Amino acid sequence: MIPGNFEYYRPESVSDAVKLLAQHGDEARAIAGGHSLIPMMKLRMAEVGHLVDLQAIGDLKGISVDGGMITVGAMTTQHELIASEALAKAAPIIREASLQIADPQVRYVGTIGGNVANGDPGNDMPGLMQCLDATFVLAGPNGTREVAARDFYEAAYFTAREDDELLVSIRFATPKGGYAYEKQKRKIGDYATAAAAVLIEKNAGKVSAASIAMTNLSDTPVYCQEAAEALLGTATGNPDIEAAVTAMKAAIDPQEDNRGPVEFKQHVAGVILRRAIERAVSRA
Amino acid sequence: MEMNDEIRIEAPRSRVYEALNDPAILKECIPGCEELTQHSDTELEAKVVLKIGPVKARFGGNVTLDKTNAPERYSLAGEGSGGVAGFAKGGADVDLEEDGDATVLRYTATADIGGKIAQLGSRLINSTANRLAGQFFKRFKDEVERESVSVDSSA
Amino acid sequence: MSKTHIKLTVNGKQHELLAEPRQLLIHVLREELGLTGPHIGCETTHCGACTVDLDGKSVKSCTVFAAQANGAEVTTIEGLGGPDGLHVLQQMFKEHHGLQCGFCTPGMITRAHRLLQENPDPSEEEVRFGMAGNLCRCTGYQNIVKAILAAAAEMNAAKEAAQ
Amino acid sequence: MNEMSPPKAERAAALKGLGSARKRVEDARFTQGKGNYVDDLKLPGMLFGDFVRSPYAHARVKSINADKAKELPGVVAVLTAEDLAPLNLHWMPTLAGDKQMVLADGKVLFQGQEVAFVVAEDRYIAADAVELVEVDYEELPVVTDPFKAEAEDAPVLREDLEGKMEGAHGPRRHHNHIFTWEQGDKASTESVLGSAEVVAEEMVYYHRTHPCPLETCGCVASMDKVNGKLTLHGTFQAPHAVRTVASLISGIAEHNIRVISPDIGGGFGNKVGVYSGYICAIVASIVTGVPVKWIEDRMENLMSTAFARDYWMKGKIAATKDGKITGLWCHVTADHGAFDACADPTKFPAGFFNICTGSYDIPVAYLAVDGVYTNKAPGGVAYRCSFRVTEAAYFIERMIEVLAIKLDMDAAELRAKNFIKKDQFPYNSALGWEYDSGDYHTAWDKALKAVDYEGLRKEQAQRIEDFKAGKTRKLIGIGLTHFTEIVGAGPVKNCDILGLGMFDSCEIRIHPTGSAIARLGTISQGQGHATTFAQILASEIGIPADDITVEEGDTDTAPYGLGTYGSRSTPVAGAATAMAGRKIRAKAQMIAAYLLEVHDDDVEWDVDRFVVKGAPERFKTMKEVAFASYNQPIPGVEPGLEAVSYYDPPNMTYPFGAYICVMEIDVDTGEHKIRQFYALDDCGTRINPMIIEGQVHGGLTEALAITMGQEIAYDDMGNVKTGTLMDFFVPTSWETPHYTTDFTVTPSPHHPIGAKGVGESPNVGGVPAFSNAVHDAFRPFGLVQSHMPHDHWRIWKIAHDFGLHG
Repeated sequence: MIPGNFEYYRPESVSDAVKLLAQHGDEARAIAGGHSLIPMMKLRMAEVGHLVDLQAIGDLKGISVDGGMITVGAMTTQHELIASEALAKAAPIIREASLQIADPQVRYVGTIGGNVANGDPGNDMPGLMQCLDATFVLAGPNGTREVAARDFYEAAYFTAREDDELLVSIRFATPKGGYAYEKQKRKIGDYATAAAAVLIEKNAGKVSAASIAMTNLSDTPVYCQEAAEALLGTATGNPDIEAAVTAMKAAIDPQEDNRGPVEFKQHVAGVILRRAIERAVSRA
Repeated sequence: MEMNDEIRIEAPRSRVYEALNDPAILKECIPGCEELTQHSDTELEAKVVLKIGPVKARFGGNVTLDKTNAPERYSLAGEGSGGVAGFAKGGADVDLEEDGDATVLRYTATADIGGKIAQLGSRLINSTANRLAGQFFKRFKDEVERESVSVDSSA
Repeated sequence: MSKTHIKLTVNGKQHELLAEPRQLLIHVLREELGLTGPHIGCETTHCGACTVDLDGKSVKSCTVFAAQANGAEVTTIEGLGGPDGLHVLQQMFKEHHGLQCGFCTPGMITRAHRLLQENPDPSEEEVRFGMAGNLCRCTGYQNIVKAILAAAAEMNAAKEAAQ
Repeated sequence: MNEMSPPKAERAAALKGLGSARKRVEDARFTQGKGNYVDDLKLPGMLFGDFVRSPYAHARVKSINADKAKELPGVVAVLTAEDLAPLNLHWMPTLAGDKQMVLADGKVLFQGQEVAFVVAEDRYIAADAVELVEVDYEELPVVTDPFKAEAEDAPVLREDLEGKMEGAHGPRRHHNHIFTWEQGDKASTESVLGSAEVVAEEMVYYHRTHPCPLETCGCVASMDKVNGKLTLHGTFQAPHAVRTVASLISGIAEHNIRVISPDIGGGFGNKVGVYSGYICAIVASIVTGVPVKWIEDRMENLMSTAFARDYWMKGKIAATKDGKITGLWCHVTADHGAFDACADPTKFPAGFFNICTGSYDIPVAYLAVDGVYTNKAPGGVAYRCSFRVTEAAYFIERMIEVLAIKLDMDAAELRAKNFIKKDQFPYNSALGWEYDSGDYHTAWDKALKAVDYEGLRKEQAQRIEDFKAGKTRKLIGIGLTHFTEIVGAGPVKNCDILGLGMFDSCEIRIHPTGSAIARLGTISQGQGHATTFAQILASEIGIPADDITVEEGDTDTAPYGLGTYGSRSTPVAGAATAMAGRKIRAKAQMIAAYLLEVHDDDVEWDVDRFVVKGAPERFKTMKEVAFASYNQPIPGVEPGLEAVSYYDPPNMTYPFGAYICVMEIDVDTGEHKIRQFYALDDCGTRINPMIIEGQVHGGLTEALAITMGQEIAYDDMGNVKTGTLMDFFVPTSWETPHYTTDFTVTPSPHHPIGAKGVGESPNVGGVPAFSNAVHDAFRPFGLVQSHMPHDHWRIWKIAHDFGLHG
């Protein structure tokens, strides 16, 4: 497996990177950790004429937890997300989810930005970001703009990001209450058969806020507002959770692959969500 | 893999049928179509670039139109090779039903993918094929309706 | 396409070479620098046979372009043992029969080395989780895990003795 | 006793001979990254070859246009079948008596089939050139189902065989049929089935999988035109056989071919066959006059270089009401893919599948195997198994469970009731084998006791109650297996490959200072031969194992042998080693007697020395004898101390074992967890317990992989759906459980040191143990048979079908 040839760039600023992307149009691709892109290039499924390596751009790095807001630079690796004590304290769901991505080597290089911007429905971070109601900051030739994670995904590999835009950072409010990232996969290194990100806040024994998003169960991550709403005001008894599961199942659209047929995925999605809710509730 | 849908096009059936046989319109509507050359009344040759995220494959192939039962029915079948990426074959059976001045278009499209794309992308093929089929008919509707409007307004 | 000038510090030694940007780090190490310890097993980042240490991180060098590694410090299995002997991990893999065909071993040991730097006293579960990026077809992992735990104990004992 | 001599036990221990957990001598280089694998080889001027492969599973190749590829700077040649045809190398013989296209000759028959071979200055240019070769295909109907392959209107796959109603193994009844192989007594078996009190019937499928060693296949061919000598380095499990085959098909004299197997990164049967890459690299080197390397990538490996299993096994087992088995009937539909390239001994088109009566005393049996062609990759290699033994073990161990269900009997008890008894050995099976030795009841009782079988059953019963009461969603399965293997192929009278008898060999040279080199016809792929063969020899000739070099894999220096696969190294080459050692000792005895000035018969062997009978203070050590053999003129004895043995085993060996797997299954997600795995192996005399244990761990992990997810799956178009290690399941350290190993020792009566071989037992016994655990968990709900691999969704489906999801 040998990749085709390309021109390589290592810009040191966001604006230089954006310039390169704009200049070469759809012949150019930004590379973060590269662990989705490089295998595709080696398989000669991806044809990239100009590769823009983001590793030298300092502005894309770093994690800040400040006044209820968390900002993560796009080039922050999963390893760094896991290692960050500040993040573990402020948003422990990030560590819980990150540990379930790929394997140790991949987590050293895989970045949060690459994971969310790639648009692969198998990636874990997009669903998690929808659950957290994160905002993606994109830089383009005309400056920066913000897109909500919940509005970002259009189809497999199709996102609101334009070819000449770069994901710079991700921002979300410090989550409150209980959390859980539950994932079923065939083995370490596999994409999810089904995964669920859940946040639940409780007040006087009743759910006061909830957020639910599912991974690899459609051609985009699936933010399940109806499922979350089904939990609001309840004491998360069995029927309440069932109602959320039913709402979630109506929102997903899994496809058959080597992980199993649609019927199986529908079922497992329900089991995984139920477990995630129960665990989040136990932590709320 | 099979895909079905139904769309309503604000144009008379004869116009819709004509458009389905118009290489220029087809070229506009087929996602990623770079070239479409007509070799005979029913034979066309196409060059299509399929771009899905990092995946980019160029397919070259032939399309055959079946004009039996015009203008109620229309079929096309094609196959193309994408070199090392693999190959694709498929087609669409289209029923056109008059609904006043408009036409209801019902299609059943099939697609089969072989080679590397099928091996590696099985988890994404269905949704992508669906999306491409949907995109084609959406564009087709827009194209035909836009033309109809401009034809009407110029008349 | 033009070749790129690449500087690498590998096992403490500086190298400069011209490479096509697309050349993979694993090929540069094996074919340009003659370091054939890291191997190619799967090419899709699943097996870890090509694992090397890149700027203090365990990476799969079949999925890193030479151009990306430009300026980096790389440690391969060849850089682990000293001139006077085997690294403790190498010794323990031998002692506990942690290898059979030997093909995964360099990646395995290189990864274990980094794991023990970050977690000097891991539990069996932590070793199994921390080594899950390296596949072995021969050993069933049981003796690999044993070897790594033994190496950790040995290294900790040596550290204590030194204090 | 001489006061200066250490005691006997101390001297024996110093040898590190049989039974010693000696550390491996190979490890110093492997742990330091100094292994020498084929892709590490870099020869001056070496070119690189890469294949253009078919995306279609069945198509006519209308044209191949390599003009653009040839124009690419750095491309040296592009070979197609047309270029190979004048050399008669566009097809090659397979190990199974069929022939196979080296490069597509007019059509392709499986996805990934080799169509053209590009030779370029490096692998990057070669890969670029592969993309530039234009091939025009015309798609043909695809057959991936072996049952549909034999339909009347099924497309003709092998046009080259059209009209030929006789194949390498007898008559063909259909254009996609390869052979029928029958064993046993059909009439008696059918009569027993017809009148039996109980008959259980089931279809047992053992899915298609792949050995997938971590190192893929490859070679470097180097034709020295000046000397007329071809050197071929490669991943060969049988280097001598490769040399002979290469000579026969290339016409190059055998003495002008040198085949070298360097270190091999795992084989598991994948590296037994001869692949197109080897032939193309040789031709390319002949054409270009420089060395040519070919290394396949992982997708190519999984797609085209061999497969294993793919057996549809229909079984009927007859018994009395109280559980005494009275007969066994089996019909196998064997999917061999596009070419019959199974790696079996010539007279055994279904390998040793006729060991399928297993560990049981079954009075009559009948077996028929039908091989068929489909549009899948060829292969049929023995994936860590001796020629279809793992299929046989899986079949019988499933049939036993199925019978137990039918009889409503405990499966452990049913087994014990039907085991061949210790006093029945040597035992002649109904399907024609003579089991050399065994003591199944002892092993079985030990295993049941070790896991507290009764306690487990009680716990399981409680769990079922809890499950039914809604207290848990996890079931417990207890997977039992008692397997009997047949390894050590094999006696030349009935075992050959392409006419080469399956003996093996060892040549020993003792150096004057008392160290030694032993060369063998086998080749290690991780089994540790350099360690264990030296141990056999140490015990035989009294030279410390540390002073013995073991060398394999170079046909210019090693004696002829048939190689390493089918657990044959210890039973055959190990025996040759012991026998060669005994020849050394016989000569050394004459020398020692001469030096001690006594008659030959008056000295006796004592660990590392010859001692004068009755005068223990008078002795000569082997070290002293070795030196004497090089400097003392001894009347009637030639100088030097060397020996060679070619060993033709009188029988196979029959290792056996009792495995028990305790598995927890989540009925909601189909996930499983191995809570306990107990493996008792009886491989006869144990040479190196450490290495035996390592082999068992590794084999069990492969069995786990195969049983729980590993498969080569195709869609209806013949696309390989499992072409990377994302989808082809190889477990990591995280999914792999801890194993407990144990043993009994029943030495082989005919093997010089009583050893039987162990490398493949854990795969053969592991698969039914894991699978039976899954089945056992659902037995209370009515499950009789469910096909492997038992991945999450298939387990979920069982639960679903039995209404366990409410």
